[in-house]
Amino acid sequence: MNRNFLQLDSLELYREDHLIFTDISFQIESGDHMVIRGVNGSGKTSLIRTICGLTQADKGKVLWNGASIDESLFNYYEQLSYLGHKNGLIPELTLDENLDYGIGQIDKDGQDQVIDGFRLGDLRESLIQNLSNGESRKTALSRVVSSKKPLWVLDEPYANLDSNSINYLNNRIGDHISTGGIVITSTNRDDSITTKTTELLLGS
Amino acid sequence: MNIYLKTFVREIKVSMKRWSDILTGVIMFVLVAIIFPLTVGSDQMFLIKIIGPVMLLSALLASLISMQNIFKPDFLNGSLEQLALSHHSLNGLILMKILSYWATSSLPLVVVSIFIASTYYVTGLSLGVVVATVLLSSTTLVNISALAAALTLSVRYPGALMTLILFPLSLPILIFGSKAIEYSIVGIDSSGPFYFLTGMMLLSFSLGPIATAFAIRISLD
Amino acid sequence: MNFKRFYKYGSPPNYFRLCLKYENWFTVPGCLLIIIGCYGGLFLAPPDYQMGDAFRIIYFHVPSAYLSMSAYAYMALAALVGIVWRSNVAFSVAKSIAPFGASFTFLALVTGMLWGKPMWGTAWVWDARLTSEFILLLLYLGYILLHASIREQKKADRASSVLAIVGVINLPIIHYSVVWWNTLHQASTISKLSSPSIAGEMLWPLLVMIFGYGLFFWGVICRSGATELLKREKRSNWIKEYVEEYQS
Amino acid sequence: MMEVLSMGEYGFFVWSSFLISIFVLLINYLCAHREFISELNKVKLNK
Repeated sequence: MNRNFLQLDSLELYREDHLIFTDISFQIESGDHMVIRGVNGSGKTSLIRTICGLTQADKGKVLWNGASIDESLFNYYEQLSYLGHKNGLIPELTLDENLDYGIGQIDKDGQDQVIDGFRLGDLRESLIQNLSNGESRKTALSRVVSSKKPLWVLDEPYANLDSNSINYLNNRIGDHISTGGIVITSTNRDDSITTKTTELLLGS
Repeated sequence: MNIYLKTFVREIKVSMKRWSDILTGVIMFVLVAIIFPLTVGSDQMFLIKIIGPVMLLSALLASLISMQNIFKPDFLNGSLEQLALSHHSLNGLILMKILSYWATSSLPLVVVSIFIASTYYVTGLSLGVVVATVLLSSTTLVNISALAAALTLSVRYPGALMTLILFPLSLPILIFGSKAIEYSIVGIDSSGPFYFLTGMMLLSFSLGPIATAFAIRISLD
Repeated sequence: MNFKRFYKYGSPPNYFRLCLKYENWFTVPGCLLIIIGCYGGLFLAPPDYQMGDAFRIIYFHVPSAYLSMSAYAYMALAALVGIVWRSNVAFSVAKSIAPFGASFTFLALVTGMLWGKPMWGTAWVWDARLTSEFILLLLYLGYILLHASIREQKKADRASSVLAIVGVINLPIIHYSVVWWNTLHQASTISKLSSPSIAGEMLWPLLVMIFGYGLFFWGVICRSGATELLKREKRSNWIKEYVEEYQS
Repeated sequence: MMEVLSMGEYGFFVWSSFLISIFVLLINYLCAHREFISELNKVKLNK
């Protein structure tokens, strides 16, 4: 993989009159895992959505490999894999059908491996609406994990996961950053993350 | 498979799973259409005179009742934001969504309109004109309702607002659509209104998806 | 195009100050022209040989109808600028035009009906202009309601701007389809409010009224645009400075 | 004077359209100014 870097340049966001965050600047590059910490309501999700270009900051820029993402949006999205609070799965379709429709490159063998790793192998034909919260979360995670994109942005990936899956996810994140990927996660728990990380504390 | 084609096929598949939504639109269409003979009487001359407006009005109300289903479910389960984050053109993906929504919500109406028109004593060539009018005007209606639905995605109770947005924008379609049917029934050449309907279809398909995709990005903000 | 100039005057503090400074340059002449126009229209202009004194209503109907249409165009233009340059100033202008334009549309409708009552015998005739004026009112209401029902200011600005732009593309289509529909239904309609060969002494009060309404419109937009800008830029320093100046 | 006011039996229509036009213009002007003051007060309070 090429070396990539993501820069946040003094981001500031207001929701109506509430300041959500201000003056957030950092740079991460291939091999980094950035964790955004903060209590509920500290603006983790807003920051993550701003990084993805879904929310527009009032001030500041997000730069991918030196170029502002607003100017090269599709270029940036080719490199970005995102999982938000919502899983982005269609409940009326089966797990396999949902994963088939990855918008972007999918590594088929890798995907099978991930599905087995998350122990979803038996559920491949079941509808998402029949799965438990944890199982759908794992399905959504496996879509991100099996994508061949260098930048993963995960909002609260550990919510609803059992300890096995947390371990597995951590392993995959470890693999990803060791092969030159970049991972950004947000969490309000301290115990889950095991890999080497940079941290950003919001709401202090 | 091409991603746009894939989107189209998937959307069709999902709509088939949500068949009750399709049925709601069709039922609305039929109900509005049968209200007229039941309330104003089944005089043949009168019914054949109002078939044009009735068809267009039923199509409008049917699209009103089902238009929330274009984007709302995907907005709620998060797949809309995944769509917006794809590196493919969102305009193209939205166009596919609109097309598939048209195929599942309006094509049944076209089929049903044959039966409705026959119960209004429309026969022969005029029957074909009725079907063609519903077909053509529903393409524009779908684009307008997709835009209205996208603009009001983040509004909690968008019903009345959607109506207010949809009605003025779809007025030309209502006027020319009912004229096309009326002309053919009276026996005048109705190609004029048809040119207009076709023009509106082309305009709405060229601008609609762009505006809708833009509105979706705004609503996701 | 000199964009630097645009940015300089388009920046919120500059716009705000300019607006409040020159507001009266619009409203005062506007009011004067309206007063002159009213006097000329109501007392000086000779009665129409066909319609008698009832034709004097056009001095109120035509300017408001004219303004309601052009205000929608200005609103859509401001909305477009707002979307392209993400300018709060443009969004404020668009937002402040909406209620004003809607009230003028309402005025045009009411005066049209007041004209119609003695002329046609009924207050409402499905005349092309009145009908498209009514549709215009719906378009304004759609904009206002969409803006009001989205909670976040920024989102509401952008979403309703999209609606305004789509509306302005559709407005001529709507207008001509209504005209076309109308000519089919009523072959000989007596809808012509202003006859083509209007005499000079009848015409000048009308032109004065149109100009007066226009100036007054921009004067009010200056003030209410500044109000909207105040809502959007509450946090910025220049507003705080202005408030301090204003107090002292 | 009465002749002018009655406008040849159309007085009601002419004068009411005059009055309503002036009324709406005034309302717009006054509302714009009142809202400006109230927004300004809000900013003052927030400070």
